[in-house]
Amino acid sequence: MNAAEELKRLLPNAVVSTGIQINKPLAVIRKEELLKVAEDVKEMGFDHLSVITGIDYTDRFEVVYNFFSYGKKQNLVLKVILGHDNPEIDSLTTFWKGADWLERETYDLVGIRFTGHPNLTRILLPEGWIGHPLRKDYDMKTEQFVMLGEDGEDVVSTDGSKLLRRK
Amino acid sequence: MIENAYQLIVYVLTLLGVYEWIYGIFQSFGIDYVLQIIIVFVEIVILFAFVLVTVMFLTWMERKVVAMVQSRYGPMVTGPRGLLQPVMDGVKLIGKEDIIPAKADRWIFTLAPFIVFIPALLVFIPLPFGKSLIISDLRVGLLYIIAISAMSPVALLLAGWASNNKYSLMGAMRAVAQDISYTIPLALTAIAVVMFTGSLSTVDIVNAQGGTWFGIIPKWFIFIQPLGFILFLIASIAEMGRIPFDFQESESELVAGFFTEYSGMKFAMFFLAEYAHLFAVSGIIVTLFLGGWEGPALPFIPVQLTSLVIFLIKTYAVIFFAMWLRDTVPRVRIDQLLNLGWKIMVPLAVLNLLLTGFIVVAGVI
Amino acid sequence: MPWISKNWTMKGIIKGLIVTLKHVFHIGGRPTVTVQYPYERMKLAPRFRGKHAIDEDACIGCGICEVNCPNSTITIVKYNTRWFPQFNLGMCMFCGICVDVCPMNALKMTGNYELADYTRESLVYGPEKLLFKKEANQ
Amino acid sequence: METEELLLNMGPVHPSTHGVLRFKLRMDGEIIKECNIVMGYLHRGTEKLGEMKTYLQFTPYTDRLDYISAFPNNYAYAKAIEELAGIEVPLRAEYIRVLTMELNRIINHLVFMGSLLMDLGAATMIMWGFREREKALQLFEMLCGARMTFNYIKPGGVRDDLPDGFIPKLNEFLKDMEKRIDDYEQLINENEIFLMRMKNIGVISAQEAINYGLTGPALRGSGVSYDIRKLEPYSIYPDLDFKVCVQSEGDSFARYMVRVDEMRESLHILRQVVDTMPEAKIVAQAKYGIAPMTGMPSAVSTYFPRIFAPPAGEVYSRIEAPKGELGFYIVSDGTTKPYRVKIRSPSFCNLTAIPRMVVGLKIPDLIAAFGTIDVVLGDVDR
Repeated sequence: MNAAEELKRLLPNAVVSTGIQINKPLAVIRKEELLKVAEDVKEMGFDHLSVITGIDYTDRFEVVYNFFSYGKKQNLVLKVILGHDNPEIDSLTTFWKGADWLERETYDLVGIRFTGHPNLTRILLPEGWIGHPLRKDYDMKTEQFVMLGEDGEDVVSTDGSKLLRRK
Repeated sequence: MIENAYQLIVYVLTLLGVYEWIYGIFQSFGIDYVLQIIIVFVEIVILFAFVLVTVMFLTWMERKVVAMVQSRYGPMVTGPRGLLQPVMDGVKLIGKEDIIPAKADRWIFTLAPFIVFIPALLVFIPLPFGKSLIISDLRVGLLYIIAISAMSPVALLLAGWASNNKYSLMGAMRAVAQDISYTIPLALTAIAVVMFTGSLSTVDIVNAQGGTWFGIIPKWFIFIQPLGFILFLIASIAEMGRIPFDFQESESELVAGFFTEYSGMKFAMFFLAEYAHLFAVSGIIVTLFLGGWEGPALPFIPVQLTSLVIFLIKTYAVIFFAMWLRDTVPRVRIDQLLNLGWKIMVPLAVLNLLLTGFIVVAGVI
Repeated sequence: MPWISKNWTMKGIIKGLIVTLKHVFHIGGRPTVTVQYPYERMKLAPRFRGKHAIDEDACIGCGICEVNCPNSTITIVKYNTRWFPQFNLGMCMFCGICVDVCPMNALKMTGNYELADYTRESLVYGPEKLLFKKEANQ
Repeated sequence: METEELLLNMGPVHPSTHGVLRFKLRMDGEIIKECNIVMGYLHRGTEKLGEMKTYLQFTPYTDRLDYISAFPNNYAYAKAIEELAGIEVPLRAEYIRVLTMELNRIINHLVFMGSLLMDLGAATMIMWGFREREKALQLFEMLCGARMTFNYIKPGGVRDDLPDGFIPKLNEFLKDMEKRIDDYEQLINENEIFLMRMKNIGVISAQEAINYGLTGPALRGSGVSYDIRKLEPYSIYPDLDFKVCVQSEGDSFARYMVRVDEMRESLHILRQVVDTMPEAKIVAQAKYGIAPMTGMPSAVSTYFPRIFAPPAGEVYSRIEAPKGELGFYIVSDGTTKPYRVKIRSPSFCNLTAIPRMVVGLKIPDLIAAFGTIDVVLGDVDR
């Protein structure tokens, strides 16, 4: 019995389905039960949160968590499916501190809001950037310019006429 | 008896047979003091030129030593083995735009580099480069040197404050804290030397180190005062602000410390002062502990020349050590440095003083 | 001061000083390794990926390199009645994919790496600068 | 006395932030009260680029993530695709891959040592490190024609076989390197000032290190014996004899020592690889992209069409890069371009722990702790 099935046994309500994602047990879970699942996953010994990925499927968002257990030397993949309008999911920062920046990055690039995150701001792009680049409907035609504002913070605008080097 | 550089110039002119003639001309106008002023002026010009050339050479030498340690060649293109590189650097720095930050204190910002440079030059006055090669043999020479070097933190603080930059301010603060905490062990160990000589005059200190024990070991104070020498060396490296104690700049932490905002000629002034200081401090170490210009005299060559060469060899050996150390060790942290200064160096210096007192009173040496 | 009582000999620093001194005097196979670049040059490996070269006889102007270039460096242009690739080296990252995918083995990369220039326009290398004839080269 | 907190901006252009990283520090004199990290100055949108390029075209972009050690990046990407498409790689190719990756690990740690010591004020080490790095870069140049951005390890194999004269030169390098590492250790390992700066600075316990998602040498310095090469063996690592270097203290010095030990371990691996390298069976140069025309797999690459579309699916594949766990999460929808490429870069995740590590320390300690985490900004910002 792999970790995903064990999780289903523990929380039958939370796990929608289980499967295998190329050598790794995969469990698709319900969005509402994420915190409960996370607590159990942590208790099962999955102490390393490898990566959080947000994927835009144009009709839905998927958030994928890859866990690893140093004790059991096992992998576990959790997948949460979100609706396309206003995607929101609970933050896992209380369980894994490493989730902090990974969630911020997912918010920044994919635009998934993590409720309960202590500081959910953009991380790679400057504050005020228009759109989330890794969404499929991101407008790549509009040029955006980052300038240093009066107070030293970044200012984003689509008007590049004030820049020095401009053709 | 020729005692200082003034008399040496007069002596040389007399040898050439022109001194009487020149003196006569000035006397006929009744302004023979003008001649004295001119000779002093010539001395200063010679000293200034010497310091400039030394600084240039030192920058070249530093690069070469670093390069040798790091399996490189260093500057090779301008001049033979890159000897003219410092000249090119000077030309480049003069050509640079002189930037004064908009929110800087203009006057102090401009003044600070000069205030840094003047003490660095003044330190040379009682420094005996060789027998009778001294600008002025002050009776309080050593005190003068320590007092003048203690002036430089003021200038650094002015520079750091006037730049209106947080890094500069922190660099200046560090520089002041460091200089104050290291001047004390420096002075205390110097006093231990003075206890032997009974004189603060640098010439007397050097003369006291003449001769040998058993015909082999030179009577340098390093052999009587090994602890004092080590303390003085460490304290003076800290005073010079070189790695491992280069907190005033500490480029990886504070960008460039107190001269972050300086450019062009003003930056060059700091640079000049730094290397002049390096040479001066090395010279003081040589004077106090390594026998100054004392050494074997050669026949047929004027003793002034041999003593100058001996002094320079010793000084460059100390400078080489400083450069060598710089290429080997990392930087100490500022609080560790202060701990080292106050908790280790000062007690050890006092202990050294105490031991010296016993030795002097017992009259062993 | 427990630290100083343990470390008063400064053994580690002296060890370091010895190693650096060995380097100063080149003791024990520690030579100077710098190459004085503009005056002497290092020998490049035969596989070095520098400026491109197009075999005039082999190239058929098919445009497979144009399609496969990740940075759209390549455009196919007309030159002397035939079609050849033109490289905008300002955009090129010298990955060598164009060489790999060429069905006729017409592309190769030379050892020329001194490609700095003053304008972006002069970084566009047309066929007139890149063509070579295999016979002439051998 | 009235005191005021100092807000200090370290970076984005600062000598010791290894690129364009910005620390926003709230300071009480010299003591750090709070550390905020601002990044993204080198963000090039590599993940978005991955969605727009074909599988083959994306390999050169992976070089530019962690440009100090690009081979592992190449390999991690290639491995993800191979797992996705179920491609078998020739044994000789795997040997060459491991050879390049371990060589790259040595280079990475050399640069790490150099830049760390440079930040601490000892400028000699970086030059010595670069001296040896240069030799390795010449080996890379022989192998694939580029010195830093290789585009060499590709899905299905490697770009080209080893050139003539490569192995003797490599052996020379290995012999030389042994002596050089002795030099480095003699220069700095016992240096009292260095120990004073590194010991008990930036301490992070094993529990916390795992919680913060630290990987690689940063985690092994905290006493977690963890190495993906051992835990989830890939390539030919199961056949090789090597040990995982662990230090238990969790401070800056432990992280430093882990890397020094790892260099020796990598040399050990390289010697085994050279000794047991299988001979090339097919000598004919079946060049990579031309495979469809010749139709023949070579000794170093399998048959792999120019237009390649793996089956639809998702894969997360990770390797032990010199800086930690490097993972590629690739979503394929069955077309020639990946639907989503997510890069789990070790530098980014290891950097998470810095704000926690440095509170209460001084600026010089921040530099020491940050140096031992060993980040490359190309990898952080992607």
